[in-house]
Amino acid sequence: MPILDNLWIIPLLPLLGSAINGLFGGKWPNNIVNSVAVGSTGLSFACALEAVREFSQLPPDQIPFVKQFFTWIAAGTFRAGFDLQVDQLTVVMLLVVTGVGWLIHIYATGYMAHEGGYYRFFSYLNLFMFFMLLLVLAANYVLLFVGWEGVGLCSYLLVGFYFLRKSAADAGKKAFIVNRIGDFGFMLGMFLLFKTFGTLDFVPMFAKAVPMPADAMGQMGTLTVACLLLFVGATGKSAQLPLYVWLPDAMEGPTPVSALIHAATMVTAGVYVVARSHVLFMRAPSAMLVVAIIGCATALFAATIGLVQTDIKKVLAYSTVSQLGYMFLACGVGAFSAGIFHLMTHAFFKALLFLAAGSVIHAMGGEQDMLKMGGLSKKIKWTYITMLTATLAIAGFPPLAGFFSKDAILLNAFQSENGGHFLYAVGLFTALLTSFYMFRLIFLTFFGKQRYDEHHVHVHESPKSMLVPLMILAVLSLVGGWLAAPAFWGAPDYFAKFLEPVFAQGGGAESAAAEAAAHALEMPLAIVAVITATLGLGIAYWLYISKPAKPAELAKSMKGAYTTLFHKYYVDELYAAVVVKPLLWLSTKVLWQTVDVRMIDGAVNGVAYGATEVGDNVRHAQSGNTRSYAVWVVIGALVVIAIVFWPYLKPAAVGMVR
Amino acid sequence: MSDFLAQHAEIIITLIKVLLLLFIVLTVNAYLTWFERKVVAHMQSRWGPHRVGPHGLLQPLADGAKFLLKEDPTPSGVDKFTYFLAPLMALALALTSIAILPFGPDPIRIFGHDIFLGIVDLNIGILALFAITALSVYGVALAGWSSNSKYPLLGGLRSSAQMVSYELSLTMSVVGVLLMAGSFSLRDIINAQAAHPERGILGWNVFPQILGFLCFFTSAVAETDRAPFDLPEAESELVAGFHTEYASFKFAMFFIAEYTSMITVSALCSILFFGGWLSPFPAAWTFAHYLPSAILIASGLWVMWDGFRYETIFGRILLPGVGAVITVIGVVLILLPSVNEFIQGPFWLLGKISFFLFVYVWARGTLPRFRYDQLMSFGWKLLLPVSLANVVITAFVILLRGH
Amino acid sequence: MNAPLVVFFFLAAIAILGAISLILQRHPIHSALSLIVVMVALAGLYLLMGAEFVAAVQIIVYGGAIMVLFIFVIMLLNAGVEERTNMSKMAGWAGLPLAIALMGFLAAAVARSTDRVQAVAQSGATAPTKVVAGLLFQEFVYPFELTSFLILVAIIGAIVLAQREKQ
Amino acid sequence: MIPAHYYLVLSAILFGLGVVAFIFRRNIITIFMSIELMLNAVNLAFVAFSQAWNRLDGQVFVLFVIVVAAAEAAVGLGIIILIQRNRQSLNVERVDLLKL
Repeated sequence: MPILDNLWIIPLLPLLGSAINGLFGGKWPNNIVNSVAVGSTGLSFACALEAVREFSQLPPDQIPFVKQFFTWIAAGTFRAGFDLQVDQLTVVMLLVVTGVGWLIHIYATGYMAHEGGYYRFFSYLNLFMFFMLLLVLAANYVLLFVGWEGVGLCSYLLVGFYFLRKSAADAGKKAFIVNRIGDFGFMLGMFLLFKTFGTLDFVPMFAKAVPMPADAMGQMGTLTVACLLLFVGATGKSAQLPLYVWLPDAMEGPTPVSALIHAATMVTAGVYVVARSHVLFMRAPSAMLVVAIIGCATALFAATIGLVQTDIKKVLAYSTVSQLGYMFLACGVGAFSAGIFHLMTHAFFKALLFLAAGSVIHAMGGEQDMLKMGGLSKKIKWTYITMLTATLAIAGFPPLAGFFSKDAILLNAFQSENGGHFLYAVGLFTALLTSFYMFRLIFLTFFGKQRYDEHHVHVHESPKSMLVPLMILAVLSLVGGWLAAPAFWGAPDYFAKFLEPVFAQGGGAESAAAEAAAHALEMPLAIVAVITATLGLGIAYWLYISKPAKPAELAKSMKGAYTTLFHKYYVDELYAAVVVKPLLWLSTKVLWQTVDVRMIDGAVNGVAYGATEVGDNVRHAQSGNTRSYAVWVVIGALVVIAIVFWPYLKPAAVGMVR
Repeated sequence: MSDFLAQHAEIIITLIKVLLLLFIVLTVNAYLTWFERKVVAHMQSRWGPHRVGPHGLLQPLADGAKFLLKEDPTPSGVDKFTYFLAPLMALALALTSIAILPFGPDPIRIFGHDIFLGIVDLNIGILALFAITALSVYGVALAGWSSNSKYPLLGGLRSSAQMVSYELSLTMSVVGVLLMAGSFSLRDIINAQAAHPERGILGWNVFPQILGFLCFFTSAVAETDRAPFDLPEAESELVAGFHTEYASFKFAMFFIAEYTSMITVSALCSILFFGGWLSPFPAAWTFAHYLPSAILIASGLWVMWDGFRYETIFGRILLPGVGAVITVIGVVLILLPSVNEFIQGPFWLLGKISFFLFVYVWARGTLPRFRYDQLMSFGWKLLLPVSLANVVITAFVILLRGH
Repeated sequence: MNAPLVVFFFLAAIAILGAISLILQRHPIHSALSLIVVMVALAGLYLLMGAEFVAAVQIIVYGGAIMVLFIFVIMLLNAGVEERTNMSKMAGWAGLPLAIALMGFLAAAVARSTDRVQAVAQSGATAPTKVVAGLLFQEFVYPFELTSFLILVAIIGAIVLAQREKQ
Repeated sequence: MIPAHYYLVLSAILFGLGVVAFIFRRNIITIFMSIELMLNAVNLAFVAFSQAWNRLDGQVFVLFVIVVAAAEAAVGLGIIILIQRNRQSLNVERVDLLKL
């Protein structure tokens, strides 16, 4: 098994690409740079495929396949090795990351063609791939955390890619800081886990965890606390309430970045972590409930904001947040495979949406405001078609990907014991909103009369390098869902079956009894979902095609709600008032002007001043005359001898005194 | 009286030996000057000294008398102490170095005392010699400085620099020999060359150590301030160099010191590289032992004949007498085999020494003087590296031979 | 009063007198000469202690090289009698007593601390040079190499120092 | 047989004399010589100890000291030449720029 035995090669390739581009790319022409970047990523994608093939031939007892390469940290009983792990979950993530990542690289070669800092961009992008792969391949929390931090770093670098633009730089910083908060929780979680289990390697830890009794609902046992802490980290990385604020701003980055990092891969890391540590979560029902509620709330919350945004990428950003909310909802109700499945499909269609949006923006020459678009469907046909596919997918029309994944989630939510129906209701409503704002986006962008003037903007279809990935992703989001086709569809749920061995360990996500009920429920719920989606489509059509004047009136009529939504519930302002201002005050007034200037500098300067004084007085001993120095040396020698030889000199000295 | 002799026999014998050696060395020095002048003269197709005595043989005595009787002015402003010290030091050191040389293999028995040829026999002989050579710089340097005159000062500077520089290669070039002998003692070094008596001349160090020999002899010539390295007394530039301000007997001291060190160096050359007192012939050729007598008789007869046809009466009387004495000695040697045996070693050693003395004179008669910078670069950039290379090569060969 | 002791005291006296004259002579050359006397006397002492090789090296290197260098430099710079300046009060009043005290301290310390030395049986045997060489090239080979580097550095340094910088 | 501490005391005295010379001479070259004198005293002590304990390490160390002395002389005399060249004086008391 050439690849499985040297798994390190998969993450290493992008790292190499990054290093090469970062070090030498500055001098090279674009085609060399992007061939290096795309090549390295594609190669690691190929390696991933090969690895999966080899993995599929492993006997079940060898799964999860863990490979220890070297010990990275060893302190007392603590050992964190550079250990990589492959199991079904990893396989899914691996394929998503490398595959989608590769496509986006290809896309970026076209999209970034005319940008400055070409090599820098691809160097960052490859670096991100490296860290992301490290994250999904890691066999222990520490290594995972390395990837976790690394992707955070790359997200910072890439969001702030146009660092000359203040907004971009600020967005980058915001993303980094908000993530910090989450990471803090994550670290605490790790420490607690290590304290509890004495190891941070997945396999032994989960083996220890399985026999442990589950905390009762509402009981704050160790596991619950640990899970909650981990989940804090997840909320940070995956932009859930209350830490979602960085993601919309992160749209300052180039569109491929938004597609790769802020839609397909990085933001799903939180979901991945929750799914990865499902064994713990299964034993902390209250934590699960929190996850479900947070996810559900985020989904609704973000969707509502998405209703009124006019920036095409902002809409997509909020939709991402809400879709992530779906995933967490799934995890929260114990349907991890459904969550992961939605993660995958979402990776397809959301990446597609972003890339298509990017293509639109590219076509509009950088214009992002939907109100200044319209009627583009004829001009950029391919972009339109692909984007429409994606929209249908995310809105949940059969037989596209979104339909299956969202259905699975809703179904599981409906079935879940505590407050399932409520969760289901909210999820359904969110689905309605989703389909509405997505079609609003479509209609505003591609239909209606054009709201830009021909003379400044001349619309043009994007180059092949951008369209091909779009098409591939379109196909994926078209058929990707069939992997998990529900029973009535005839096909068995391959995906769940595939992930079964992983999540079975957690204590059986879907028990056999629930299975039967599920099959009974699937059909009606599916129908309901489709109806909801169609409803959303209808409303959007009514508002933006048949009565284009209506939205403005509506906005006027319910001004309060509209402005609130438009200002995203004033959350940023709230944070600014509650957190940022006091922090600034503390750091400037107290820490800087008092502690630093007065105390620390005062102390340092005082010492320096004292030294000067002493030296000023002592320097007179330095006459510059060698002979005097010689005498000083003699005195020193005398003292030394007197000390060393005292026992021998004592009698003589005493004699002298007498 | 006799018991006093018995008690302090060693000391007395040593004293006698010292006096004897002193006498011999001084005489040899004196006649070395005659020899040098003659040879150089003939090289330049002149007659050289021939007025005082037959073939100017009494010239050295005349010179000695002159040195003793001349006025000895002390220049004003000299540093008295040093001015007097310098020639003394030079002479003393030169003579001391002679005392360390062994002149013959086996001791001679007189009055029941084993008396070996040579004053002391140190087992760090060669080191001691180098030590003395090292000190002999001071004579020149101090003379140059104390004379309080510019030419001597320059001469002193030159010679001290030159001697220090060449001492390095002098010492280094000997290391090869020391490695082969595995000892500092001159006696051991000679015996090491006698390891294979049947080889005779082929056993000498000069063949394996040819590099070492060349370096040694060159730097030895430089060390003794002889032509072509006699810059300290380059008359064309520095009048007479470091001893410009010296007259009469102090000057003679420098002179004697120079010639004595010539003898020492020649002796060292023959001991270190040419098997000292070893005969060049394989040990089996016993008839070679009659070579000394043969040479003595031949030369004696030639001197007699030469005397008979000499112009002056004095010469007609003196030379045949000397010749007769020499011949008789030769005959006696043939008649007393034991004495003949004993004489072999000294004979060969003296023969080699005189050969090297001739080379000295020869070089002086032939070679032009170096320029100062040439001298320095020659010493540092050629001799030193070569001698170092010689050391390395020798060491490797010995290692490979599994010595 | 056996012979070696006589020799010892003789040489010791010469050494001390040489050192004193090093102090008292006003001309550097004379100081150098007296130092040479000291060194030769020390070489004699080494011989007395049976350290032949060290004695020889002492004379060859110290007497033949280092001191020649000194005298050479003195001649080169034509250094005259040193001028009597007294700028260092320190040395003026505290110098002599302190130095004497140091001498006394050292002597006392050494003399009293050598009772252990006495205990060891001393063999007056001469140290065979071969053994010294063995020590030098086997046990102390790294220090030896280091000293060779030191010499190299010193040579380079001397050259750099002495050469006139070109205009 | 001469007791070792005779040599040691002698070396102590020589060392002290070296110190005195160092303090009371003004000529740099002479001061340098006094350093050499001190080194010699130390060498004497080394050899004395090595003879006292029948160990040759002392002698080896003396060799090292001599090497160091040689190196020091080379560099030091170079410096002295420079001083003479730049300040036209060998008197240490005239070379006292290194002060307040």
